[in-house]
Amino acid sequence: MGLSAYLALAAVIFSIGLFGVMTRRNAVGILLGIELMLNAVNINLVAFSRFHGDVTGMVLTVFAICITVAEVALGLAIVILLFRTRRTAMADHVDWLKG
Amino acid sequence: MMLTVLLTPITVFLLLALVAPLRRSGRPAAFISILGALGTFGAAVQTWVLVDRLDAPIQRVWTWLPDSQGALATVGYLADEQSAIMILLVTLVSLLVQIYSLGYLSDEPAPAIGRYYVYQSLFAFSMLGLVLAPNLVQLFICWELVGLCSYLLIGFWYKKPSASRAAVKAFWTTKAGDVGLLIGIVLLWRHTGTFDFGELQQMAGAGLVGVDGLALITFCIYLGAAGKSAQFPLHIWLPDAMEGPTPVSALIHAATMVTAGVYLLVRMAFLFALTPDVLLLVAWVGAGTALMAAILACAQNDIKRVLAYSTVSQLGYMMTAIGAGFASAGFFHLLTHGVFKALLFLGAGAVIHAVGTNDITHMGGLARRMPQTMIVFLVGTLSLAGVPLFAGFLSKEEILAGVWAGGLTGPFVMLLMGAFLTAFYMFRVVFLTFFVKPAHASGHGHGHAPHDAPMTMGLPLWVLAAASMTIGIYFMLHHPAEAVEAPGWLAPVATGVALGGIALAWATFQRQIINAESLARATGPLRTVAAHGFWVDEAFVAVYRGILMTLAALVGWVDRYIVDGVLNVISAWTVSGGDGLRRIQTGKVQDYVLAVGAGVVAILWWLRGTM
Amino acid sequence: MTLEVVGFWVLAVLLVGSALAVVLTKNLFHSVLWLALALTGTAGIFLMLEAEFLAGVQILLYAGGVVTVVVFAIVVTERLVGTRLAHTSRRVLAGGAVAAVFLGVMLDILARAPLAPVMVPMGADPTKLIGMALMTRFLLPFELLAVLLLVSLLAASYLARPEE
Amino acid sequence: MTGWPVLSILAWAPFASALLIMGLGRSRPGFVRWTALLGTSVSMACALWLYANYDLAAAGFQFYEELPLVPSMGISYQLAIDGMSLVMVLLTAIIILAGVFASWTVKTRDQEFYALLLLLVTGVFGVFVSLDLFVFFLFYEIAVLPMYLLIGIWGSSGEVRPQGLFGWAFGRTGVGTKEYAAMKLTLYLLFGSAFILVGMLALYVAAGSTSFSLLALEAVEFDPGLQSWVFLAFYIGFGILAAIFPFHTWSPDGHASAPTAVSMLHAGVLMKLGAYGVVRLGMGLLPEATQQWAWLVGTIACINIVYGALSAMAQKDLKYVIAYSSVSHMGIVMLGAATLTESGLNGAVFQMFAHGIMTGLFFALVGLVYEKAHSRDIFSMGGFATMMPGIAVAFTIGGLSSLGLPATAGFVAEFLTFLGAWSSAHSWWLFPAVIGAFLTSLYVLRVVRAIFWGPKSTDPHFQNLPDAQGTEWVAIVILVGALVLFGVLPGLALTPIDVSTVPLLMRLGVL
Repeated sequence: MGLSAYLALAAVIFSIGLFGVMTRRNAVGILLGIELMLNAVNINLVAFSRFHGDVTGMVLTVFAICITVAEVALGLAIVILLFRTRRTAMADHVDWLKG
Repeated sequence: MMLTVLLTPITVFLLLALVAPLRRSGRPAAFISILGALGTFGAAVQTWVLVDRLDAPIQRVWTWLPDSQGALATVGYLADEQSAIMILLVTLVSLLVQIYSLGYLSDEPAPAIGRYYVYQSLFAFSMLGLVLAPNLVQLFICWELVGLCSYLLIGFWYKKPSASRAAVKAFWTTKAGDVGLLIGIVLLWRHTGTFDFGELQQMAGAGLVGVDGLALITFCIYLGAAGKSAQFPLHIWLPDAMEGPTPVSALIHAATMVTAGVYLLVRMAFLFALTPDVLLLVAWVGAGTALMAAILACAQNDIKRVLAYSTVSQLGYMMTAIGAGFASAGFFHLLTHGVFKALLFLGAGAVIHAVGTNDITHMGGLARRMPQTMIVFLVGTLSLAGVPLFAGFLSKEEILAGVWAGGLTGPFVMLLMGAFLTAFYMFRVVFLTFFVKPAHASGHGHGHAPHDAPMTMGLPLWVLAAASMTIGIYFMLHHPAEAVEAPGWLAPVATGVALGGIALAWATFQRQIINAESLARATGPLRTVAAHGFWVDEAFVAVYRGILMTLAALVGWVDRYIVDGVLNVISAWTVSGGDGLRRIQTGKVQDYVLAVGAGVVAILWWLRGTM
Repeated sequence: MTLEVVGFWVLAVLLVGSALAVVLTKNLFHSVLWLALALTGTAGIFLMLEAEFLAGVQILLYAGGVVTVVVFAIVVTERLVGTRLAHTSRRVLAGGAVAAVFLGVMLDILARAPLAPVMVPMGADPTKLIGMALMTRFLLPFELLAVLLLVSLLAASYLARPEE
Repeated sequence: MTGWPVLSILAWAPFASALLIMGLGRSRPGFVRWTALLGTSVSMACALWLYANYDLAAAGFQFYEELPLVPSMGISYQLAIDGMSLVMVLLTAIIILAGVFASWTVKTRDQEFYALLLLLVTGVFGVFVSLDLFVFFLFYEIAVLPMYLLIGIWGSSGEVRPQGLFGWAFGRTGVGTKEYAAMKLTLYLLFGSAFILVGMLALYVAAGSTSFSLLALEAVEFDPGLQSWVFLAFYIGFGILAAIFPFHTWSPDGHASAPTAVSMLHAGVLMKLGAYGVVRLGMGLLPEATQQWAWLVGTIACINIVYGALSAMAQKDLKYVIAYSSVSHMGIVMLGAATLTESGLNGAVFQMFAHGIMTGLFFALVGLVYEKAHSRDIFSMGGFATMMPGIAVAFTIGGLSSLGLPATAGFVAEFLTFLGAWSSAHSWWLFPAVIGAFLTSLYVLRVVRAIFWGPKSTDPHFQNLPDAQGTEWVAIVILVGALVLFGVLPGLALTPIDVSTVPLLMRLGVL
C-alpha cells in the first residue's frame, strides 16, 4: 500500500469529521467530530513520517495526541459551563455574537 | 484742498463712530459734525474758486487695487468744472441740513442724535467721493456707500416697521440698478481697458472706443443711474424713502444722492453720445417718468410723498435733457433743483415739525401762524413750478429747449404736460397747507399752537430761499451761454403752462370754484391708476414673491430633498446593506465553520487548478 | 493480495464505518462508543505503519482516556438536566455538500500528487527514535506541553467547578 | 532671515498648547483658555512677522525649512510659503484668535474642546505652509478629523424634518442631529481625501517616485491624459471641502450643528483649504488639465453662486442662511480661479480671505445671538438692535460685506472676480455671478431686518437680552476691523497675492 492510500483514508475520515462538526447540534457531538478530524491528521503525520523515514512526524503526533487530551478536557469543561449558564448543550442555541 | 473736502467728513465720521462716549453724548457730536461740514463747505468753495481760476481739471490718484502692471484701479479726486460746482451744492445742502437737523431732531434721545450725525458724516464723505471720483471704480464705491447711508437714514427710526421696510426696499431697488452699473463698468473695462474718466474721454474723442457692443455697456450704466435717480420702473423706492427724517429726505432724496444717477450720465455723456439708441431710451423713459410722477403727485395727501413724486418727476426732466443730448441743461437743472427742492423739504419739515402730521388735508391756514415758513416754501414752490425770476424757470426752460431742439416732440409734449401738473400739485399743497381752513380740525396733535421753527431750522430755510432767488435773478440777468438757442415762443409757453397750473389749483382748492372731487372724477380711470401708483409696486412684489421667493423655495426644497435626498438615500442604502449583511453573522459557530469549510474548499479548488 | 493490503482494507472499512456512525447516529452515547472504535482502528493503522508506541498511546490516551472523560461528561450533564441529551443534526445537506466537495478535491489532488510508493526504513526502532527526539530536539516543546497539560487541567477543573 | 524656524513655530505652537492643555488643564478652565490664547497668539505673531518680512520683490517660496523624513521615498518635512499661502496663514491666525475668544464661554469639557480646536488649527496651518505633498496630506487629515468630535460632542441639534421625497432616507440617517451632521461632514471629506490621495500618488509615481516635493513636481511635465484625470480627482477631492455643487450639502448641516468656534474655523478657513488645494495642486501642477477643465470648474461655480443664494433665501434657520451663503461665496472663489485671468485669480484668493473673515464674523455673531436668545429661527426673533446694538451693528457690517458693499473686503473680491469673469473665455459667467451678488443682498438684508432692525418681537423669551460682553467683544472687533481694513486698503493683501498668482498663471501660459 502506498502513501496515497493512507492519505486518502485520512482525507475520508477528515471529511467525515468535518461533516460532523458542521452538522451536529450537540456541543459534545461537535467535539467528537473534531476528534475525528484530529485523528485523520495524526494518520497523515504518521504516514508521512513512515514513508519519508523521518521521525519528526511521529513526535508531532505525540504532541497532537497530548494537546487533544487537553482540548477535550477544556472543551468538555466549557460544555458543562454552558449547560449551567444556558441550560443547553446545543451549539446553535448559543448566538450571543449574532449580528 | 480737495483732500480737505474728502478727509474732513471721514475724520468726523471715524471720530464719532469709534469714540462711543462722544457719539452717545448727542449734541456735542452734532456740533463736531456741523463744524466739520462747515470746514468742508469752506474747502469746497476754495476748490471751486481754484478750479475756476486754473480753468483746468485737477486730478490726483493713488493705487487702490495693485496688479502686475502697477494699478488695476485707483482712487483719488478729479476736480473739474462739473465736480467743483457739484461739491459746492453737496457741501452747502449738507451743512444746512445738519444745522437744521439739530432743531428737527431735538426730541430724539442723545445716542440717536449721535448715530444720526455719524450717518450724516459718512454720507457727506461718500457723496463727495462720488462727485470727485476720477474713475468709475471710485464712483461705484461711493455710489454704493451713499446707497448704504440712504438705507441707514431711511431706517433711522428702525423700530417703525414701515421705516425698516422702506429702508430695505430702497436698498434692494437701487441695488438692482447697481447690478447693471457694475456689469456696465466691467464690460467697459474690458472694452476700453480703463476706468478713468479722463482717459475714456480722450479715447472717445479720438474715436478709439469701438461702437460694437457699446450700446449694451451704456444701457447697463444707465440701469444704475435709473435705479439711483428713480427712473421708471425703479422709482418705487423714493416715495417710501420718505419714512426717514425730513432733513434726510431733503439732503439725500432730493438734493444730492438721487441726482447721482444724473450726475453719472452727465459725466459719461461723451460715451452715451456714441450710442444714440440708448440716449433715445433715456429721453423717453425720462419724459415718461416725469409725466407719470407728476400725475401720481397729484393724488397724494402726504406732503412728503408729494415732494418725493415731484423729485422723481424732476429727475425725469434731467434725464430727458441728457437723452436729448443736452447734458449741461440736465446738470443745470440738477443744481437748481437741488437748492429749491432741499428748501421745499426743509420747509415741509418745519410744517410737519409744527403740526405733527404729514397729511395736508389735516393742515390748513398755517400762513398766519408760520409766516416765515410760508414765504420760503412759496419761494421754493414758485421755483419748482417754473415761474420766471426763480431758479427753476431757467433750468426747466433750458431743458425744454434742448428737448425741442433734439427733435423729440413726444417727450417735449409730455414734459410740458408735466410742467402744468407740477404747478398744479405744488400749489395744491401750498393752498391746502397754508391757506384754506383745515378740513379735519383734529390735525394739530402737538397740543399747542403751531409756530415758526426755531433759529436752527429757520436759518437754513432762509439761506436756501435766498440762494434760489439769487440763482434765478443772477442767471436771468447774465443769461448763460446756452448750448441751444431756445425758440422765442418757448418762454411764454412755459410760463403760461405754469401759471395755468397755478390758476387751476387756485380755482380748485382756494376758491373752490371747481369741486376737487369732480375734477378728480373727470380724469376717469387715470385716477384709479394713479391711486395705485400704476401698479409698479405690485409688479415688483409679484416678481419678488411670485418668482424669486418661489424659485428660492423650490431650490431650497430641491436642495434638501433631492440633492441631499439622493445623498441620504445612498447613505440609507449603505446602512440597510450593512443591516442585510449583518444577518449572515448568525452568531452560530457552526455556520462559521461551514463558511470556513467552503472557503477552504474554494482555496483548494484554486490550488488544484495551479497544479 | 498481500496480508498488508487485506489488513489495510479491513481497517479502512472499519474506520470509515465507525466514523460515519459517529456523525450519523442519533444516540450521543452510541456516538461516543463508535468514536472509541474509530480510535482503536486508528491505532491499528499506526501498527501497520510500524508505529507501535503511537498505537499504544492512541489506545491508552484516546480510546481509554478521552472516551472515558466524554462519557463522564455526558453522564454529568444529563444528571444536571435530568433528561437525555438530544443529538440531532442541522444543515445536513450544506454540510454534506461541503464535506463531499472537500473530499473530492482532496482526493483529486492526492491522485495527481507524486507520492512515495514505499516505506523508507527508519534505521532504528521508531519508539527509540521518538524518545531520543523528545529528549533532544523537541525538549523545549515537550516541557511546554507538560505545562500546557497542567494549565488546561487546572482550567478545566476551574471551569467545571460546582456552583457556589 | 533669522535662524528661527518660524513656519514650524507657527504651525506647531497651537499643537504645543494643546498638549499643555491636555496635560495640565484638568479642571483649570482659566489655564486652558490662557494657554490656548498663548498658543494662538504665538501663531498670530509669527504670521505677522512673516507678513512683515516676506520679500515681495523676490516673490516665490520663502522661509524654507527642510527635514528629511523618509529619504528613500522622497518624503521630507518641507515648509515654505509664497504670497498666497501667506495671506491664508494670516487669515487662519486671525480666525483662530477670534475663535479662541468666541469660545471663551464653552462650559462642557473645555479642556478637550480647546485641545481639539488647537490640533485642528495645527493641521490648517500645516497645509498652508507645507510643500511636501505627503506632509500636506498628513496635515490635511489632521485638519479634517477633529471636526468629527468637535461637532459630535459640542454641537447642537436642530429640528428634525424627515419628510418629503426620500423622507424615509432622512429618517434612517437621522437628519438634523449633530451626530448626523458630524458623520456626514466627516464621511464626505474623507471621501474627498481619498481622491486627493490617489491623485497625489499618481503624480508621485508618474514623476518617478523620487520626491513628494511640490517644487520637484512642478518641474515635471505630466502626460495630458494623466493630468486630465488627476485634475478631476483633485477637483472633486478638494472641491468637496470647498462645497462645490452638488457636494455641498455637508456644509449647511455641518455648520449649523457645529459649535461657534468650529463653524468659524470651518467655514472661515477649512473651506478655503479646498479652494487652496485646487489652486495650489490642481492649477499649479497640472497646467494643461487646468485649461481643459476650466469650463467645468467655472460653470459649477456659477451654479454654486446662484443656487447657494437661492437656497439661502429659502432658509428659516439663521445658521443655515449663513452656511448657504458660504456655498454661494465659495462659488465666487472657484469662479475666480476658473477664469484663468490675473484679476480673477487675485479675486479668488482675496475672496478666500474676505469670505473667511466675513463668515467667521457671521458665525461668531450667530453663536452670540444663539447663546443669548436660544433661538436660530429668523422669523421668530425681531428688533434685537435695541437690546444688543453692538451685535446688530457688527452683523450688519458682516452682511454688507457679504453682499459686496464697497469699503468692505467682500467688494474687492467680487469686483476682481467679475472683471476676471468677463475677461475669461466664458464671459457669460459674469451674469450669474452678478445676479448671485444681488440675491445675496436680498437674503442678507431680509435676515438683518428680521432679526435686528425690524419691529421688536413680543415673545417673552426675547426680552432684555444682553449685548456682547467682555471677551466676546474682542472677537467681534478683530473680525470687523480686518473686514473693513482689507476693504479699504485691499493692497495689503493683494500685493502678496499678486506676486504668487502671476507666476502661476505664467506657468499656465495664459498671461
